[in-house]
Amino acid sequence: MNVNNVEAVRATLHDALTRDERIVILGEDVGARGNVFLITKDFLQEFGPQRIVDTPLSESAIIGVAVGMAMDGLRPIAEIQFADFIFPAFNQIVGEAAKTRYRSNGDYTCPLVIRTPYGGGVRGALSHSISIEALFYHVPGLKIVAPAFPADVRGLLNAAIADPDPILFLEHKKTYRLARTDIADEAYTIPIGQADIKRSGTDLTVVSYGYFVHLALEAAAKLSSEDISVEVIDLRSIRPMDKTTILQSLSKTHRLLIIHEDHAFGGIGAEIAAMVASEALFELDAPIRRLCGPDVPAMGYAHALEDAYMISSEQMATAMREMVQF
Amino acid sequence: MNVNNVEAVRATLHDALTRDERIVILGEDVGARGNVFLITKDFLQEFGPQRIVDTPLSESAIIGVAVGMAMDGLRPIAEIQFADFIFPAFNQIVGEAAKTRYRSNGDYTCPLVIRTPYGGGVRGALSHSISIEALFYHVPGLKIVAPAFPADVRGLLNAAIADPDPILFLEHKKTYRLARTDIADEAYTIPIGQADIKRSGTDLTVVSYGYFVHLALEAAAKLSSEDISVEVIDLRSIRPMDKTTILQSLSKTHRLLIIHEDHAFGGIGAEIAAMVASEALFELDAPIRRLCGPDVPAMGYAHALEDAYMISSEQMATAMREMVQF
Amino acid sequence: MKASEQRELLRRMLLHRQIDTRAFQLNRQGRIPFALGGEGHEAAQAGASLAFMRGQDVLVPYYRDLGLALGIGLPVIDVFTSLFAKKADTSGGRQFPSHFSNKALGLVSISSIIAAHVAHAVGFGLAMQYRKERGRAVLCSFGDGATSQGEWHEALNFAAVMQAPVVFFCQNNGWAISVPQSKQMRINDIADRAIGYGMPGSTVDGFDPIAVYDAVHAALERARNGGGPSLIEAKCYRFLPHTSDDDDRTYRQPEEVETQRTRDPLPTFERQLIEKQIYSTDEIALLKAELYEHIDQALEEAAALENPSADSLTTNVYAGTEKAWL
Amino acid sequence: MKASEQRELLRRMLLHRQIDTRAFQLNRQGRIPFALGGEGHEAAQAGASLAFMRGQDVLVPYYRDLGLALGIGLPVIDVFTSLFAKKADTSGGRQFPSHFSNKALGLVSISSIIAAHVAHAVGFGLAMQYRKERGRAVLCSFGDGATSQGEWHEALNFAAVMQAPVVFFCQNNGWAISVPQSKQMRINDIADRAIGYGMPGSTVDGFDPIAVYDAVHAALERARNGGGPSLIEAKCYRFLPHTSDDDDRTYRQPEEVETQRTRDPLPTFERQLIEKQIYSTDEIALLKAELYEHIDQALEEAAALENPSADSLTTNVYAGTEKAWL
Ligand SMILES: Cc1ncc(C[n+]2csc(CCOP(=O)(O)OP(=O)(O)O)c2C)c(N)n1
Ligand SMILES: Cc1ncc(C[n+]2csc(CCOP(=O)(O)OP(=O)(O)O)c2C)c(N)n1
Ligand SMILES: [Mg+2]
Ligand SMILES: [Mg+2]
Repeated sequence: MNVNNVEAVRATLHDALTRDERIVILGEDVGARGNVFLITKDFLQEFGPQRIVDTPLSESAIIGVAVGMAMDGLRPIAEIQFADFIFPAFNQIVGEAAKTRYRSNGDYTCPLVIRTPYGGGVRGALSHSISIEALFYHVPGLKIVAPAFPADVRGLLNAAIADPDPILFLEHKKTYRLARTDIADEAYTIPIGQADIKRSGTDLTVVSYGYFVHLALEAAAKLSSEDISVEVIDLRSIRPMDKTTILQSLSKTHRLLIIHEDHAFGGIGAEIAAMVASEALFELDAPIRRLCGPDVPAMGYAHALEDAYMISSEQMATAMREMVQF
Repeated sequence: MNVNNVEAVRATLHDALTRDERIVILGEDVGARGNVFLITKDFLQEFGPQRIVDTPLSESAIIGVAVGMAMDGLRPIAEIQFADFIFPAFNQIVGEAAKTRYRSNGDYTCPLVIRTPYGGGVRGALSHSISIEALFYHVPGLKIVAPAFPADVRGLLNAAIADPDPILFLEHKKTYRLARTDIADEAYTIPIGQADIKRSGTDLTVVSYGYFVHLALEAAAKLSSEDISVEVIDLRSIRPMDKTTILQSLSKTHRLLIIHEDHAFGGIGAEIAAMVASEALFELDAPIRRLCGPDVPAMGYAHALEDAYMISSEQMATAMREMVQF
Repeated sequence: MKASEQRELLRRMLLHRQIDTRAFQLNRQGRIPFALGGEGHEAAQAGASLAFMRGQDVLVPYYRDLGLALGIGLPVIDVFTSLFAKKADTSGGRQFPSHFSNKALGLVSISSIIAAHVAHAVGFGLAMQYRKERGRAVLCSFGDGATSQGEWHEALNFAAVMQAPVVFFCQNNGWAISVPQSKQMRINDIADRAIGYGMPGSTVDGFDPIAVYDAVHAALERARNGGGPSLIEAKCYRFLPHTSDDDDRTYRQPEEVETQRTRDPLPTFERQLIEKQIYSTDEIALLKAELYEHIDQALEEAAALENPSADSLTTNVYAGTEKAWL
Repeated sequence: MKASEQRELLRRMLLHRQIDTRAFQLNRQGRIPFALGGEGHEAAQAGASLAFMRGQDVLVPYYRDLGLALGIGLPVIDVFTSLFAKKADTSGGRQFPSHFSNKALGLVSISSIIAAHVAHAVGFGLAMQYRKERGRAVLCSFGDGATSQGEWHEALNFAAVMQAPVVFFCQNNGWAISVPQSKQMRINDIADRAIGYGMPGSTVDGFDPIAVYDAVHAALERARNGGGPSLIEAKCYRFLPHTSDDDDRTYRQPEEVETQRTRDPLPTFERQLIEKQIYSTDEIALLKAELYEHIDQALEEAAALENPSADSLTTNVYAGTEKAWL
């Protein structure tokens, strides 16, 4: 099929609903409205209100109810309309879903997928632009994926649905309609925890995820004309994370640039840098650099504020150049 | 005064209530019960129910109401009975308190102190042992302090109360009655964001905070008899964090060991290691090492599980030895 | 009600309606990316705002409260600086339109997170109570969907226990985006929820500005005089899609909207004032023209103003210029 | 009610009481660090548990529900493996006592976070509804304090909208640790909250096991037959301090407790059964002795069991053995 990310999510959910009776989708406006990005459009008619559940406006209950369903053998896929609205459900995700298996010593489990659109660059202003991954990735018991390309979206969503543990499935809004590609029709899976080298190179390793992988690839392509060879790793999974791919790349390039939209302090890049500083310190020919979102509470609505927040592929190229010249 | 940490908090709150009419304490069981650790014992009688507010059992409202009070000029000090119960208030802390100043462009501010006991080693089992700092330290707009000694507790609590922005004030339960020391009677402050060298040394820099600073100091003392000179930095503040003290120490020792009770992945040590790998990579004579809590959802109740979770000063000493011998 | 007050009600309703119309025009013209209207809410908001005592009361609104904000004194130009995300916007161009902040007017800054503001209103009320400021009260507004949120419940319970001077004002327009009231709750009258908190609750016709004024006025008066909180439900309707991004034909029949339109409070109230000989048809036409002129000027004036600069990205994070790493 | 059922009620109440007594003894003897009792709740729990259909219904309890757990079939030894934090404990020694998990019995694992479990109960109920399992229902239990939580509200509203087969069972003992009902809410009957959700609500004497049985039985039957959720409030009292860590003399008059003790449901119910000639004094004495014997055996058997090993720290985090870094 030839799809963009919205369509990849939609098609994968559709297949799953058709395949597996245990799957139930619940969230705000997922029914008649078909989700605000039309991801579940027409599902209500096809699968009925028992499986496509328009919930009351209560995120904590959406997740809490889904946790109960999951403990009882269903396979709920809960939607949080925008990642910015997930905080009221923090207790259910971090305190309950992620601890169910551990606290019952394996008696109860929580096979739950939580889908939510995140990220900026779409004029979403202060409350429709957030990156939430770093607020959750510290939590044992939870898994987090953040694919950015249609093929990865499909493979990882299938893996998430099949997974016996709770998973946060992050969809970057800016990638929703960014590009269309051909992907396989079957319900293939991509293992959670495997990064993907989206471009090979020898001079510098760039690690990123989400929308910024697209921009990093643009920058890397530009630099190839300057004879700079950049390897771009798309993490795809945030937790668990793929150590091997990063370390193998570094043993070739000896330089690491981490790029993400979310702010640096305590962000995903912090853990990557720390891991490398512990496991491959003497491989490094240059200090590790993080090129990340600014240390401010939110993305602004005005063009200037949004642009100042998002990192452009030019800025990425500059950082790459600097790293190689170090 | 000669006090332990419980008494330091209590005395400092008492002074503040006496000094500043804008201060109001609110939380569960802070009134007649005087808090579960007796920190606010007798405050109700002295200051009355308008200032020592026993709230309904609703953490989100405790913080939300305090946010409103703070926006309107009061200086609320909100208590979350145990850090494990803070998640229902996550939205109010991260989504509201931390963003108030930014989203109103400085028109409204949120001078709010949130006190909460955290940490393990006290037979608190799965739900009275959590470390929460890494779930909050990524949040711009918020400050976090975690002092471990009576003098720091007093100085930083005074600073937190005087601060015009929201602050998470973390009190490690295991340090509450650990030791008594003489501290000044005046309402002195310690600047938020300053680490403290609790022991000077030349061979290795250990960075820690909370209860584990006590254990790290024990380990360091032991090692001095083996002619190993360990510098122990007590972070005290988690956000903002003190770069200078860490880097200066490393320029002397060239070896960094980070120790904390909270799990490693995405924890406080990740950011410290990342900062060093970026700013002082070539200072390092050994890989950075993190000695942290295990990657499991919670501390167990059984002795064996609690012991296996907490890191002993012997284990710390071993890691220090290994680092120096690297 | 005095004739002058009735005239004022109509003026507020017309102003609200006309600005909404202009905002959606601007959106269709591509001059602004986003508009959010309150058609159908004008009577409720005009009535409630007339009961608000300027210089005394505090308003904690929600995003659909343009009419309330204008009614308590927000200058029209602030609406357009907000729509255009100008530097002069009360959030500095950070927030979506209609998230105003004006401390001098008693207009409190809100986020877009549904129901997160309700506890803040209680905090404002308790601050008034604490300072013994009799004669002041807080008006807190929200939609029907908001009452499903846990934070809403906690705030109302808290207010009831403390007898906070807060009037909770629900504009029940029957929809929360695509979710009709019947899927949001299993009751007809949201006012019935007051019973569970032990506070007075009442339902009024939200299309009748005088009825709304009477109910809100009485409730505010009670609150101002130490009589505690209450809940008022104004039944109205949302004539427009949820926002300019929404297509309401996906979830409700155009006939439903048309039927409701026949009850449009604007022509109805105009007719009533003409019947009561409070206004003549010509006077109303003149008033509309004046308002149009006023709005037009404000719009163009705002459009010509400066955009925020990229530098402002990092201001008002904290009181000082702290960064995460000091 | 049949005589045999009345005898069973008394047996359950006595068993509950005796185990509590032993737990507090063990605590005073220093054999366990923590005990948590339900004295005053025996009648409510015996009555409710008798209405539970083993093999059909599901129980989502809270931490004070020892009597309910025993009543639905939890073996006595599991209580002591929990108190002693043994390997055989249903949480593997991870949780505080009385946080049981037994999927086979329909006993759901809970956390200690107040009200977090209520939405789970709704999820279980909806899973039954989805699978069209008529004849099954969920019993969800909590205290008076829990009803202040937002999560409680969201769950009840959700259940009402979806007509989930759940009976919400509130054991109102008048206290939430030190906070009396009057500071927790401004209503006398928690059952009144049902009005705001559009579900039946009723208050029963929680000291009368037959009355509780009748109410819960009727409500469960309604739920089992597609009649939707309801809320039952059983008014009881907490004779003991909140837990073994609590000193209730700091916040309530011993006279209040003594007065309530005169209504103690155990001697009262014994007397009733003797009056009704369902039991003789001697038979009751014999029953008590048998129970004592049974408990004593279970206690010593549990005490002799293995402790958890340190290895079990890292089991049951995920289905597999994933770590954060793969
Ligand atoms: C916590 C949260 N969840 C979801 C949303 C998305 N959302 C924005 S408005 C809205 C509907 C609100 O309905 P209601 O409270 O009735 O107000 P109305 O828009 O009808 O005036 C939703 C679901 C949000 N902003 N915040
Ligand atoms: C979210 C949360 N906040 C606070 C606590 C601490 N706490 C434990 S029990 C309790 C009181 C509960 O009262 P109630 O619901 O009436 O039950 P009871 O103990 O009286 O049976 C409190 C405040 C907690 N466990 N979880
Ligand atoms: Mg609405
Ligand atoms: Mg209670």
